[in-house]
Amino acid sequence: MLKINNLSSRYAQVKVLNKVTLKVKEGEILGLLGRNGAGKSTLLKSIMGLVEVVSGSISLDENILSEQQAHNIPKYGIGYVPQGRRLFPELMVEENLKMGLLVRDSSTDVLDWVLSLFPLLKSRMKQKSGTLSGGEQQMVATARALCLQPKYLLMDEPSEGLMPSMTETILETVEKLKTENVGILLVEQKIEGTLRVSDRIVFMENGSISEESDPQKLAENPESLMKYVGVKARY
Amino acid sequence: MSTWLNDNGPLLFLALLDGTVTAFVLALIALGLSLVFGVMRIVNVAHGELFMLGAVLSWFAFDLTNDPLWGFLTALVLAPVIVGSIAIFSDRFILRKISYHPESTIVATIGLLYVIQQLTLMFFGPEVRPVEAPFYFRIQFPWFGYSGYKLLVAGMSALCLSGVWLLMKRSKLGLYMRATQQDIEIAKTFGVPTQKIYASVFALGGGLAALAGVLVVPIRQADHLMGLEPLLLSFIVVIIGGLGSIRGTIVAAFIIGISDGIISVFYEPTLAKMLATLLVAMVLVLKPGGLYGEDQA
Amino acid sequence: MRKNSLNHSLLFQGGILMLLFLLQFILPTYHHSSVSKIMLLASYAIGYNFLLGYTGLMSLGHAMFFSSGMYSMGLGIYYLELSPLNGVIFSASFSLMVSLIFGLFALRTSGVSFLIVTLMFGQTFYLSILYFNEFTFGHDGFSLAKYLGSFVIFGKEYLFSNPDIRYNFALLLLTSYLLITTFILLSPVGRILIAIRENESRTQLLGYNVFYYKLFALVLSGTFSGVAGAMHGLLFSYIGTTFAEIHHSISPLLWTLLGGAGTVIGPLFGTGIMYYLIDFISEITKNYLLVVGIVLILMIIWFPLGIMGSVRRKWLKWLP
Amino acid sequence: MDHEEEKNASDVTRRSLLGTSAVLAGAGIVGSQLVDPVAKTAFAAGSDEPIRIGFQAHRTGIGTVYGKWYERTTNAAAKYINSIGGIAGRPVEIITEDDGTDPKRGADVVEKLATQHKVDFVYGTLFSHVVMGSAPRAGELKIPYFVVSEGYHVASGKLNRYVFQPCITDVRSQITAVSSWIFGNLGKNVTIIYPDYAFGYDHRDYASAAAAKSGGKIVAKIPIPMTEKSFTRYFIKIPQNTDVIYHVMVGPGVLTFVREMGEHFGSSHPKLFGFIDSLEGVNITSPGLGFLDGSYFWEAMPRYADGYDTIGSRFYRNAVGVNDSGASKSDPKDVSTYSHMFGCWETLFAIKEAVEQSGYKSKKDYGTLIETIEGFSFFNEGIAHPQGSKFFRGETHQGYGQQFVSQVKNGKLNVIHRTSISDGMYEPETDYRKQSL
Amino acid sequence: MAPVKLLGTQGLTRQYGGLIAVNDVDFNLYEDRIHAIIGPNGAGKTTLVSMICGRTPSSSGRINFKGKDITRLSSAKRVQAGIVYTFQVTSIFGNLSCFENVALSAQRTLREQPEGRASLEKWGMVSEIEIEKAVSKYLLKVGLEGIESQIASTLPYGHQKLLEVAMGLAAGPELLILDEPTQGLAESEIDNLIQLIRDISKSVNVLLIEHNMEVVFNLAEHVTVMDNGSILAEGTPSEIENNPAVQDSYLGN
Repeated sequence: MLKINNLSSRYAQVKVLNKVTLKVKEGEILGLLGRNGAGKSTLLKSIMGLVEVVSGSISLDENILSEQQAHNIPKYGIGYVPQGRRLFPELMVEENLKMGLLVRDSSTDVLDWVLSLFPLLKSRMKQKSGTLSGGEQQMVATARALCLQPKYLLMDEPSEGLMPSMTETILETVEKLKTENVGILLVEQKIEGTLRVSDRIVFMENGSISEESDPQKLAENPESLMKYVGVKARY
Repeated sequence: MSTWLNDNGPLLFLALLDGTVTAFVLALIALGLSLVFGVMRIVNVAHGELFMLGAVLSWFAFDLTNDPLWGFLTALVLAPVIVGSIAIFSDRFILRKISYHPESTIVATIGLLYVIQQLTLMFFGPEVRPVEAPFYFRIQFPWFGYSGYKLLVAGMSALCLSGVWLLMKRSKLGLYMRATQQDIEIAKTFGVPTQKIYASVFALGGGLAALAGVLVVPIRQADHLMGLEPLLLSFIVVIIGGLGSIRGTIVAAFIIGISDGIISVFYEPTLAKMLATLLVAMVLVLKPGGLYGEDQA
Repeated sequence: MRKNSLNHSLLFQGGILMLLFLLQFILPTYHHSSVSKIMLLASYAIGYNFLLGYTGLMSLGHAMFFSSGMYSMGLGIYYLELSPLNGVIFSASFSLMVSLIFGLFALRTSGVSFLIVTLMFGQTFYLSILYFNEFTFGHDGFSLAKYLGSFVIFGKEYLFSNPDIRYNFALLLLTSYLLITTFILLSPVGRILIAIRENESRTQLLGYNVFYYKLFALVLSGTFSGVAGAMHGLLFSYIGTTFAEIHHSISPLLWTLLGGAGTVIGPLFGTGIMYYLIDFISEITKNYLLVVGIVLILMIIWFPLGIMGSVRRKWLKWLP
Repeated sequence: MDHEEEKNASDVTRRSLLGTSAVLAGAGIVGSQLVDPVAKTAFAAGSDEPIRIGFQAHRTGIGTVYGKWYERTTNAAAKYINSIGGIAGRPVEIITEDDGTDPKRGADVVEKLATQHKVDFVYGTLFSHVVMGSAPRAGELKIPYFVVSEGYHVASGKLNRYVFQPCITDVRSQITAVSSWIFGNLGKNVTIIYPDYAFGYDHRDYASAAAAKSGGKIVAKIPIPMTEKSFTRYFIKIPQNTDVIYHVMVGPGVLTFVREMGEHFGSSHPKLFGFIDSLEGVNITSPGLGFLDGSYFWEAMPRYADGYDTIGSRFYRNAVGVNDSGASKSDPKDVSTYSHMFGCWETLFAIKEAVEQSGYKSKKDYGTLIETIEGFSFFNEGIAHPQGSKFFRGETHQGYGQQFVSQVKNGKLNVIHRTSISDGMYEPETDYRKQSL
Repeated sequence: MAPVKLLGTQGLTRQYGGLIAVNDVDFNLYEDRIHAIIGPNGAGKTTLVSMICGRTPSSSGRINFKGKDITRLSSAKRVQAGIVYTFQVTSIFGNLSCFENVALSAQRTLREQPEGRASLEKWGMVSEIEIEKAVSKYLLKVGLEGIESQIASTLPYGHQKLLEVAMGLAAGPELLILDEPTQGLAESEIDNLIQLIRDISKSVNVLLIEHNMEVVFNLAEHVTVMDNGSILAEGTPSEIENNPAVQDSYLGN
C-alpha cells in the first residue's frame, strides 16, 4: 500500500501541498483530477522525492519513502511517467529503456514483456528518442517506467498533446497493467477516459484533497466535475 | 604550384605532423574539462592545475624510481588516482556547498587554482623539471627528424579518447552520466545517484587532466606555472566544440592544432597566434553554440 | 520611491567618499598611496561591474579596455605630444571605439561563449601589443614620467606624481564613476539594464531591444575601464603589457564578485579587501596566494552574493 | 672612431689590465678590509642604527628560480658584510618583499619598501619589465634603486637618475663582447633564434651590429613567443647554409628546445652557441641535454669552480653555499643561477663602497651619495667583486665586466675563452648626470 | 459594419525535433471582440501565441498584424507594434519591487507618448513622476494599489498574476494576449479577474487562452478550438459548446 499521510511540501519558498492524505492499493487505479495548478503534479513529484517535504510522510508498505533520497525511491518499485514525457532526448530509445531496466536490475525478459506491450518500439530501438513523434515518445516514457517492474506507476498527463487513437493505446496499457496488479496514480485532463479506467477518483484544489468519489457516482452526478475541473461531462 | 610545393612541401608536412600531435594532446587535456562542463554545467578554472599536478607527480615518480619506464608506469596509475581524489574532495567540500552555481563556481575554482599552484610551489619548488621519456626513439624523414615519443603520445591520447568514448557509450556509468547531463531530475527518478555521478564526473575530469599531464611531461617538462596555457586552450576547444560533445572536442582540437601549426610555420609566430586567436573568436561569434552544441537562440 | 533610494544611496556613497577624502589627511605615506591605487583600481572594477552586475554578462577581456585606454593615452602623449588632458580625452574616445566594435561582434554570443569571446579578443589585443613592439615598446613597456610636465591649479604647480594629486585625482575619478553609475541605474535606462540581468527574454517581451541596451552597457563599461587605465598610466606613469594580460581581466571579476556584483559600491570594498589581503599576507608568508585562495573559497561559500550583496539582502535594501 | 671614443677605449684597456692584476694582488678598496675580518665585527658605538636595504625579490611568478638564488646570495652577502663590521660601522638589515615578477606589483613594492619600511635603498630585481615598471616610482620617491638585471634599460637612458646597475654587465655589452668571438671562431653565417620580446630584440639587434663589424652575416632571425611549448616547427626555418645557431631561450621551454633541436637535426648539425640564461638553474646532465655536448655557451661567471679560480670567487662560492659544479651544497640537485646572482653580492658591496665614500648618514644625503657613485670609475676584483673588475660609467649608471665563453664537454661547462672589458664597450647614449636630483 | 481584421496567420507551423507542435495554422482575429483559444494541454495553443508574439520563431508560415507582415520582426518590435503577451506561468521580475515591474513596462509607452515627456523632453527621457503616476494607475486598475514597494516574488500567486496583467496593460497593447490567466487562482479571484478582463476589453483587444470553460463561455465572443497542433473548430461559444467534435477532443471519446 502506498500511503500519503498529512503531506505538506514546497517549491523554493512557496508552499504547494497542504496536508494531503491519500492511499493507493496494489492493483488499484486512482484518478487524480483538478484544475491546472491544483497540485496534482506536485503530489507525484513529492512521492518521487523531487519536492521538499515540509511535514507529513509518504510510505510504501513498511518503508518510509519521504525519508529516502530521491534516487533510492524508484528502487522500491515506483515508476514515474512525467508530464511532457521528458525522455533523455540525446539517448537512443534502447538506452532510455535501459535506464528503467537498471533501476532494479531487471532481466531481459522484462524488456521483452515491455516491448510486447509497445511492439512499435522494436523498430525504433536505435533511434535518438528526441527525434520521435509525440505518441512514440509517450510510449517510450511509459515503457521506460515499466522496465523497472513497478509496483506502483505514477502517470502525469500521459495523453497530453496526443491524438485520440494514441490516448486510447495508453488507456489500454493502463488497464492491462491493472491485471498485473500494478497500482496506478493517474493524473489526466481527458475526463472520460479517466473515469472509465479508474477505480476511484480524487479531486484536488489549491494543494489539498477536496473530494473523493467513485466513477459511477460521478457519472450520475456530474456537479463535482463542473466544480473542480470546469467542464461538462457528456452523460 | 608544384614549385611552391617543392619549396614548401617539407614545411607543410611538418606543420600537419606537428599540428596533429598538438591536436591529440589538446583533445586529451580538454576532454576532462568538456565532460565536467557538459554534465555538470560548470566551468572548472582549476582544470589546468590538475593537469599540472599530473605532470609534477610524474616527475616525483621519475625522481623516486630514477627509472624512466618504472616512473612513467607508476605515475600513469598513481597520478590520476591522487588527482581524482583531490577532485572528489573539492566536489564534496566546495562545489556542493555552493550548489554548483555557475558564477560562484568560477570564483571558487580560481581559489582552488591558487591553492593547488601554491602548494605545488611549496613542495616541488620553482624549478622546471625534466622527465625522461619511457621510450625514446627518433624518426628520420628526408628533410628532418621527429620525436618518436611524440607520435606515441598522439597514439596514447587517441587510445584514451576512445576509452572515454567507450565508457560514455557502453558502460552503465557513462549512461548515467549522459542521463544526468540531459535531465538531472528525471535521472533521479530512475535511481541515478546524481550526487555521486557529479563527484565521479569531476573525478574523471581531474583524472584525465592528470593522465594528460603524465603523458605530456616528457615532451614539455614540469613546473608549477604550466597550467594556465592548457587551461585557456581547453576552454577554447570545449566551447568551440560545443558543450559536452566528445566529437566536438576532438574536431575543435584538430581545428586549433592544425591551424596553429600551419599559420605559425608560414607566418611570424606572434602574428600567427594573433590570427589563430581571432579566428577562434570569430568562429564563436558566427556560431555561438559551438560546432556541435545546442545553438543558443 | 526611486527618489528615496537615490537619496539614501547618495547619502551612503557621499559618506564613504567624504571618509575617503578625510582619510588622506591622516593616512601614513604608504597607505595614502595604497588607497590612491585602490580607488583607481576600484574605478576599473566599477566599470567592470556595470557590465557584469547590471546586465549579467561576464567578461574575461576587460584588460583590453583598460590597456587600450592606457596605451592610447601613453602613446598619444609620446608620439603625438598630446597634453595629458587631451591624452585622457583621446583614450576615452579610443576605448569607446574599441568597446563599440568589440560589442558589435561579441554581443552576438551570451553566457559562457561570451566569456570565451571576450577572453579571445583580450588575448588578441595583448598579442598585438607584443607584435607591434617597435611602436608599443612591447613586453618591457615604458615610463611616461619624462613626458609629463607639471600643471598649475590655483596658481600652484603640481606634478602628476605628487601624492596629493594622485589621491585626489583618483578620488575624483571614483566619485564621478559612482555618481554616474548611480544616476544611470536609478534612471529608466538603469531599470532596463537590471531587468535584462534578471530576465533577458522577458525584457525583450516588454518591447525593449535588448541588444542596444547591452551594447550601451558594454560601451560604458569599456570606456570607464579605458579611462581608469589612462588615469592609471598618468598618475603612476608606467605603461606595460602586464595591464593587458589575462590576470588583469580576472582581477576586476574577483574584486566585483567579492565586493558584490550588482551593487554600485561593492567593487570598492572588493578591491580594497583584496589589495590589503595580498599586501598584508605577502609580508607574513611568501605563500600568500595560498591564503588568498582559501579566503576566496571561504568567502564564496559564506557570502555567495559578495560582501555588499549580502549586506543589501540583510540590512540595506535600498542599496543600488 | 672619434677622439673621445678612442680615449674611452684605451682607458678601458688600462683599467681591465689593472683589474686583472688586482686579481693577483687581492688589493683594492674593499680588499683591504679583508685583511683582518674579525677586528671590525664590533660596530662603532652610537651608530648601531642599521642601514636598511629593501630587497625587491621574485618570490613568485616566472622569475621564482632566479629570485630564490638572488635571495640566498643577498643574505650571504649581508651576513658577510655584517661580520666585517657592516657598512660604515652600521649593521646591514635586508627587508625582502615579493614583487611576483610583475611590474605593477614591483612598483608597489618599491613604494612599500620606501615609505612603509623606510629603507635607505631599494635593490635587487632582475626581470627587465619589473625594472621598467618600478624605476619610475623610485625616481618619484627619490630613493636610490640598484638593479641586478643585465637589461640594457639603464644604460639606454630609459630610466632616471636614481637607478643604477653597477655590478652586472648589460646585455648589449655582453653580446658585443662575445659576438666578435663567434664570428671569429665558429663561422660567418649565423642563424639567431631568440625570444619574441624585449630581451630577445637586444640580441637580434646587437648581434646584427656585431656581424656587420666582424664580416659575418646573420642569415636568419627566428623569433619564438615566450609562451611556446614546442619548437619543432621553428627549426625547419633554419637555412641550410647556417654555420652557427645562436640561441637565446629564456624560460621554461629550454630543455624541450634543446631536445627537439636534437631530434630535428640528428647527428649532423651547425655549431651551437647559446646564452647560459637558458640553462640557469638547470643541470647540464638533465635528460635530453646530451645534444648540447660540444656546443658553446656564454657565461657571465663560470658555473664550475675550475673555470675561474680566484681567491674572491672561491670565497664567494663558499659564502653562498655553492659547490664546485655550481649547485647548492646542501642539495646537489639544486643548481644555482650562477651567471647572474653574483650581481647581488657585488651590488651590496657597491652600496657599501658608495655609503662609506660619500659619508652617507641618512636620506638627506642621497644627493651626495648619487654624485659619489657617478664619480666611480671602476671596482676592483676581489672578495667584494668576485666576478672580476668592473669599469663603471657615471653618465650611464652602468657597470661593465669581463665575459666567458665555455664549451660543454662530458656534461660539464669548460671555460675556453675570456673577453676583456673593452670587447664589450659601446658609445654611451645618455648622461643621467644632467638630470636634476 | 464588417469586423476589421487585426491579426492573421497563414500556414503557421512549428516543429521540435520529431514533434509538430503547431501544424499549418490559419488563424484570424478581428477587432473589438474577446477571442478565446481553447484546447487540451499540448494542443499547441501556447506555441501558437508564442509565435504570434515572437517568443518562438516559426518553422514556416506568415503572420500579419494590422495589414503588415510581422513574421520577421523581433519580439521587441512586435511589442512596440502593440502585441503584448502575458505569461501562462507568472514571469514577473521576482527580485524587483512591484513598482519596478510595472514601471519597466510603463516607461517605454510613456516615452513614445508625448504627454509623458514633460520636463525632460529634450533628453528623450521620461520623468520619474510621470512613471509613478502611470504605475499607480495600472496597479489601481488591477486592484493591487498600495503594494508598490513589495518585492514581487513575495506576493501571493493570484496577485502575481494580476501584476502580470498590470505589466501587460502598462505596455500599451492593442492586442493583449492572456495565457491562462485563471490558472492557479481561487474561485473568488477568478470572478474578479473576469470582471477585470471584461473591463480591459472595452479599450483593448483581448486574446484569451484558457482551460476554464466557465471563464471562456462567460467572456469570449468568439472561440477557436485547437487540438494536436491544428484548429479543430471555430465559432461562437454556443456553437462550440454544441460541436460534437469539440466534445470528443476535450473529454475523450
